Amino acid sequence: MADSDPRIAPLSLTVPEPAVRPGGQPDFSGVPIPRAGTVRRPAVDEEPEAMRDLAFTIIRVLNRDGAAVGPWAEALALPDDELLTGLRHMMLLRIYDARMMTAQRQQKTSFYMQHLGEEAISCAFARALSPGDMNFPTYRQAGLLIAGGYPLSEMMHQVYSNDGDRLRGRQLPVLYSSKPHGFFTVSGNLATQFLQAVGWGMASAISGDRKISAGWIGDGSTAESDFHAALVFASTYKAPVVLNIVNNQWAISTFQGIARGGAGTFAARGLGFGIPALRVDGNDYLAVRAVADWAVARARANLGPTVVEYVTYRAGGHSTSDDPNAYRPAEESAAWPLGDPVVRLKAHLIARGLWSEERHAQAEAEILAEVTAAQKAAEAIGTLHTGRRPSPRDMFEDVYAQMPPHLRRQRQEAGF
Amino acid sequence: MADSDPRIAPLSLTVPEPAVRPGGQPDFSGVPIPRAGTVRRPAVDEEPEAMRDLAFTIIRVLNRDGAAVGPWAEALALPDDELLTGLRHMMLLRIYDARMMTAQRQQKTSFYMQHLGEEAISCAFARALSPGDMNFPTYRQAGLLIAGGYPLSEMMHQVYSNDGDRLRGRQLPVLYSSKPHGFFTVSGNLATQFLQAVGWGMASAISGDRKISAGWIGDGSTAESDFHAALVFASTYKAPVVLNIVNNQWAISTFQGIARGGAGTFAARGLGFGIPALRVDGNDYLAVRAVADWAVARARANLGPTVVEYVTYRAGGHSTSDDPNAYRPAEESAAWPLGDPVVRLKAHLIARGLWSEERHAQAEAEILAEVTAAQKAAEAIGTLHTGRRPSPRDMFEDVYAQMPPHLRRQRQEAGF
Amino acid sequence: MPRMTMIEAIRDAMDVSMAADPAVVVFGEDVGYFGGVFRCTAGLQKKYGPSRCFDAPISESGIVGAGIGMAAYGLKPVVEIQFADYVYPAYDQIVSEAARLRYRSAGEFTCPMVIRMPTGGGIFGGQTHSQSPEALFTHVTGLKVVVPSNPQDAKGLLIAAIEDPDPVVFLEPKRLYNGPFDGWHDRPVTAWKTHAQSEVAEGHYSVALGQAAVRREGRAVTILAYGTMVHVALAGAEAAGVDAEVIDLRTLLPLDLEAIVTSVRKTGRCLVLHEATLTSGFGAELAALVQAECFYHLEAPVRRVAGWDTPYPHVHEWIYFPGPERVARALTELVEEA
Amino acid sequence: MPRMTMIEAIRDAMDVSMAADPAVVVFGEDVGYFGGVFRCTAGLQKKYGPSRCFDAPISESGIVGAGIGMAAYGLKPVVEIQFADYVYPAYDQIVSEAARLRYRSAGEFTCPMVIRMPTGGGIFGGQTHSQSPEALFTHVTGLKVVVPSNPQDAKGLLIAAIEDPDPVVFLEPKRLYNGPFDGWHDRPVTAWKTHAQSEVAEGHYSVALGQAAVRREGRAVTILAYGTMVHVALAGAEAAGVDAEVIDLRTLLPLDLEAIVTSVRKTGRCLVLHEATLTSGFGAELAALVQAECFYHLEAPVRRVAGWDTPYPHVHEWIYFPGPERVARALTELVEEA
Ligand SMILES: Cc1ncc(C[n+]2csc(CCOP(=O)(O)OP(=O)(O)O)c2C)c(N)n1
Ligand SMILES: Cc1ncc(C[n+]2csc(CCOP(=O)(O)OP(=O)(O)O)c2C)c(N)n1
Ligand SMILES: [Mg+2]
Ligand SMILES: [Mg+2]
Repeated sequence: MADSDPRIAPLSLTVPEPAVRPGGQPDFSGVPIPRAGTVRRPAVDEEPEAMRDLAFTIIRVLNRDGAAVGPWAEALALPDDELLTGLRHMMLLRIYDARMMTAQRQQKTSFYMQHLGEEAISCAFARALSPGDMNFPTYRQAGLLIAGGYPLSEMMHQVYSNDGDRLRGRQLPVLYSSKPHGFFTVSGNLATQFLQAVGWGMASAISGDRKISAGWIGDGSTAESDFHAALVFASTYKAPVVLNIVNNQWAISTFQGIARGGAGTFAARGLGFGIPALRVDGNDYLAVRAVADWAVARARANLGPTVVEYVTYRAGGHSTSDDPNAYRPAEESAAWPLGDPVVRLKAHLIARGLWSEERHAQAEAEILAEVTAAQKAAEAIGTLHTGRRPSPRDMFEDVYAQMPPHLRRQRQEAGF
Repeated sequence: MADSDPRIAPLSLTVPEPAVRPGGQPDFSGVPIPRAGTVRRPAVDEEPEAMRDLAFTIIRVLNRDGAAVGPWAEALALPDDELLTGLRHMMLLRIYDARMMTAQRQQKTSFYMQHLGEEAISCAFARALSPGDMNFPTYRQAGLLIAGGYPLSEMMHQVYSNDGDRLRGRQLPVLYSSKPHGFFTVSGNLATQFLQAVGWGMASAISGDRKISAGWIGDGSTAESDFHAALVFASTYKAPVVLNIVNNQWAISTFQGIARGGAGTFAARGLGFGIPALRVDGNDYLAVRAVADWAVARARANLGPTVVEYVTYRAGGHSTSDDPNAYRPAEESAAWPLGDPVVRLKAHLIARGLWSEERHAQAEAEILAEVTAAQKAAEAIGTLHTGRRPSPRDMFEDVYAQMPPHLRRQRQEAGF
Repeated sequence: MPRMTMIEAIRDAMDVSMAADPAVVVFGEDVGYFGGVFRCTAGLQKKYGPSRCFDAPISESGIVGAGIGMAAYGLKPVVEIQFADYVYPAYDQIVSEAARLRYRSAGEFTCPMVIRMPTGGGIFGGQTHSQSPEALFTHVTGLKVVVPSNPQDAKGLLIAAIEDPDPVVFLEPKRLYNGPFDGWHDRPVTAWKTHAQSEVAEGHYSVALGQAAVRREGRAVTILAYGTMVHVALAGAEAAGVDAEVIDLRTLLPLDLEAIVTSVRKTGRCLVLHEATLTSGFGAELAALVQAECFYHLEAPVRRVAGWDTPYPHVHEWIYFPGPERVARALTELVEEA
Repeated sequence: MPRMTMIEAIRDAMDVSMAADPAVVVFGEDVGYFGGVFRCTAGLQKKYGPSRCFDAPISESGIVGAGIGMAAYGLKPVVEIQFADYVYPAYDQIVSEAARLRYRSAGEFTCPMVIRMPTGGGIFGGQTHSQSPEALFTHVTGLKVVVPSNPQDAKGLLIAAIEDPDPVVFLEPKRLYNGPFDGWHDRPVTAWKTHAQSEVAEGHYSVALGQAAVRREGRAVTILAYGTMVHVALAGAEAAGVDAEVIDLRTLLPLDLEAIVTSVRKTGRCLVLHEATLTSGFGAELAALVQAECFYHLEAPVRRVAGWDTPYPHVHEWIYFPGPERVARALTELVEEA
């Protein structure tokens, strides 16, 4: 029988490994990166079958010289102030992150997750949506709130779980929620909401509404079962949803190859469902915005879902509980070929004479002042272990619309 | 805002519907069917990316005249007696099914599921495996047992839940199990085992063994989450597994379009994972065997998984609890363009002078006698409600390797 | 009043709700054109169109997860899981999401969804068409859990569940779909048509969640049951000739503890019944509560009669199923004790 | 004897098992190169190679489902679910498959697999890093459920679990990973190094599944606890100055009922503790069993102290967590009762 046939070599298990580990020299030469402006822009109603190529390339707009080039740039043509606003959002998010990271180290809260290197994605995407649309974000899309004008103080109250927190200190830091800002309550469970985004979009379609939804998921989380359910339902019912995959190369200590397997890209997953799938330079604010506009237009026109893979790099640790140097070279981040989103948009604005190093430094100072002020105000209310915290009574609220007898008894037993 | 913008048409939900419902005229003209022998046969080690076309066509060997044509036929070249054996297996499965359907109507058991029209798939695939390999079948692959020489009487004891049943009357009819015959205990839960097949194959690879596994799933069940997990794990670890999707056009009352969505085929799902995906005429015994041999060879050579979509038609009801005329035209089955697997192989053998109508009729009579005899013997032991049944003590066995105290107490309380 | 089977009553509840509120949508495996493998949604697609009643892919997680998104949008999804035995792939969406949305978002996002599923045994469905997973939901705060025992209640409870602002797991004892079943499987089955509780009022009415009903008054012992076991309890009491009070819990979460305590303090004895396996079944919670609340009134320990701790078998269904004999034996021992 | 933290003891158990049996394989999210977010598998990939200890995709269902296939092949997979709060996507594979294989196939296919997961709260992990889902497994016949409370047991129980022929859900109280925790969160934490139960024998030894241990002898009341709550029980008894007997259940399924009954018949009073939410928690089964087995010895109703029936909160962790004060209060009331 085959399993003892000497002519057949024994089997062996393949376990994908990243190109380098700590001690090794980072090498991204294996990552093919097309020149900016070279990838075509199909019509939003082009047949999905005719766009398969877009799942295996990278749509890029900003070139080395900071110029915006190619069909996606032309279709975009953003007014100058919108570009300056975009830069400001990314700077604000980065500075806010830095302050909160420090606050966590100072034990003002238990935990934090930053966006370092990924700011362009959520900040640019937010601007492509309309009021009433709904994002189903992960913990790494706070740019959707920042770019949506959500007050910093609200965010900080949530991070500190203080008495100002609208979520009453129930949720882990950064798991924000704001219906008015189209930001669905973030779950700590991965991938569950990617599917809910599809259901939300289906509901809008069932209701003859015009609102669309956006699902968000990380490269590692695409391995979760709900990712499949999301694509099945989106594909079958042509849900008006943008399915965003943020490929920042890493899960926690696990590199993208473990989730991706033999497929060259994550965008490729969409092809198995006949869903248009685009890959875009996630560190290119203009490219992200251009592709977001395209996908949002498809959904809005009832043409169905679009899968978008954002190619980026998680420059920081996974969270404040993580030390990336334990599993990847510290130099890897600097070697990342797509650069830094803030630096790249800044260069573009300077190239266009809309911005300067001076104004940038000045803006940084202003934003820092703004963030610091908001932080002072927030800390005046309280932080995780100090100051005014939500009432313990709140712990028993909102489990149900109306508190059932057994819960009321428990609250009394607890003494509140 | 967008959702009230009069220039934007309101959204609407797309709900796929089959081409016809009862009362309508069956029409499969929309189903593109390439001529037999026209689809190329790549080398087993060809790059998956280079074979994407095979996920969107149908590999066929037997043509209208009953001739075996094309590259897949040439690669196959089965000895005559193997062909005759194949025909016999399909006939045996069909007659066995017919008898058991009747037995269920006579209330000799609670439930039954037949293979009518799908016999070629499990009967031919079984012959491509080697002893020691393991199938993870659904309830509709009894051909794996029949073609593997599993005794009919054993199968009948299981269907009758009588005292001869090795599974001690615990399982619903047709959920067989036989390790020696490479037939994993069938679960009533869909898709769970597609994933287990991948794990089994990984275990063989981890152990430096030479055994491979085969997962089985239906078109409708590919929507289940575990289908995704199976492809993720198979793709990442290059598991030695053949991932069989039996597309018989229907789930229960739900047509394949609800599970498939926008993708043209189920084989296409494999492309999102960089897994070679082939579509084959499931009613063509030779095509099934040829493709099975190819996929098994890939797995055996440690080249990794293959997705195979068998295009077939469920000619009967989903189960004895189902009346298909309630949701599809009774004429649809006859209109199915790929014909009947038994008739087609028979025609091929007659065309080759290996078989005749007379011998066929004679074989049918012999097989019927064989099945009837086995059935008599089985019924002599008992049926679901009559004769010798497994001891109630068995109901408490095998929950654990050793019966824990609480279960022993319960058994005593039950009086056994 | 019209007489309905449990299936007709459940269908009517959805029909009435869909007619009254365009936000109510119904979907699940085979529920659209065909109307469900148990026909509970028959005719709804024809009447309300395919975007309000449709077939779903075979993905329980997808059905519930998409439903949660719809509920968060503002619809009222009523989804069907074909058999309770198949709800586990959706367990994460139910436990981690549906049950938590309101709490997590401090009421900003909610999940007014009903998850219907046929539950329980008695149809020779073997391991995967017979399970009773209610205890896996009663441990999950944020959910409500309902199990009707007759057509009247089924309609009223389902309408209440659909109108409830929170997620409700609605377990339908499939053995009761076409007729009451008292566990005497070898005796002729009576159809609902000949049963008082099949008189179902037309149009809209609801039976409040969280309220039990006394099905039989008695002084000797209190039987706590729900779903099919309510009928088995009555049959068991008859068979034992014991003056038992039978309480139909109807809603397991939130529980009508007051009705339970009042009865047990009166009878001083308590028998808990369910089809689900014994260990960590909902009967454990009931026994724990009763002994805590009625300790000084109890003349004997609370007793549980339940499914044996084995997977649900095929051939030995009637040895596995906690039928009237087991109930009668337990009652007799219970009233004789102490 | 070497002293180990719980993490070191757990790692050692896997190391010893992998060295002794090539069939033992370890995988899960981040368990390979990095060695797990809690470092429980650190060094194993280096020592045994990537095909015996490797990173898995973020798919709990995939991890368990693939593990079942491996176990059916003949390997002994020890899989890690990164947090118990994330086990639900794998719930179907555990309940419908792992727990049923042996029964379904009459012993032809079995599932000797261990599913490890950090459980419980006390680390400000909020809703999704603090849950205690043990009761969702104790209701599933075919599974074994283990919860160690110290390094000595952790190693011995894990080795026993790996060698067990059936699937074992192995819940590791994460708050105990680096030191014993008695619930006095505002007092300095002692490291395991200074704790007697951190003396862990080298090499192979096992602690039999299904056997409880008495951690403190007493006459006034029996406390039933497991995992972190064992330490809270001891602290609570101290605080209340009550002569309590503390039983560490160690294995919840199968349960050491004899040890429980013996103790409660002696003390006549019983307090059940767990971190999980109260309703339908494992405490319900314990209370139900104790009142049934010890009815005539009980001088007061069995009491439960558990997590409130709310999702696990962030800021109010120490109000939610059933700490020594709540235990002490319950003990005092319990011994004064009747
Ligand atoms: C169901 C579930 N499993 C595991 C985890 C633990 N976990 C939190 S984040 C994370 C990595 C996610 O990686 P990716 O999807 O790439 O997102 P990224 O953090 O890179 O944005 C893991 C494993 C979880 N939160 N939920
Ligand atoms: C998890 C789960 N959900 C639902 C069912 C009920 N069910 C049994 S067979 C079936 C249809 C399966 O269709 P398909 O996968 O196409 O297989 P086929 O019967 O056509 O071979 C359904 C919905 C089940 N057994 N398990
Ligand atoms: Mg990532
Ligand atoms: Mg099918």
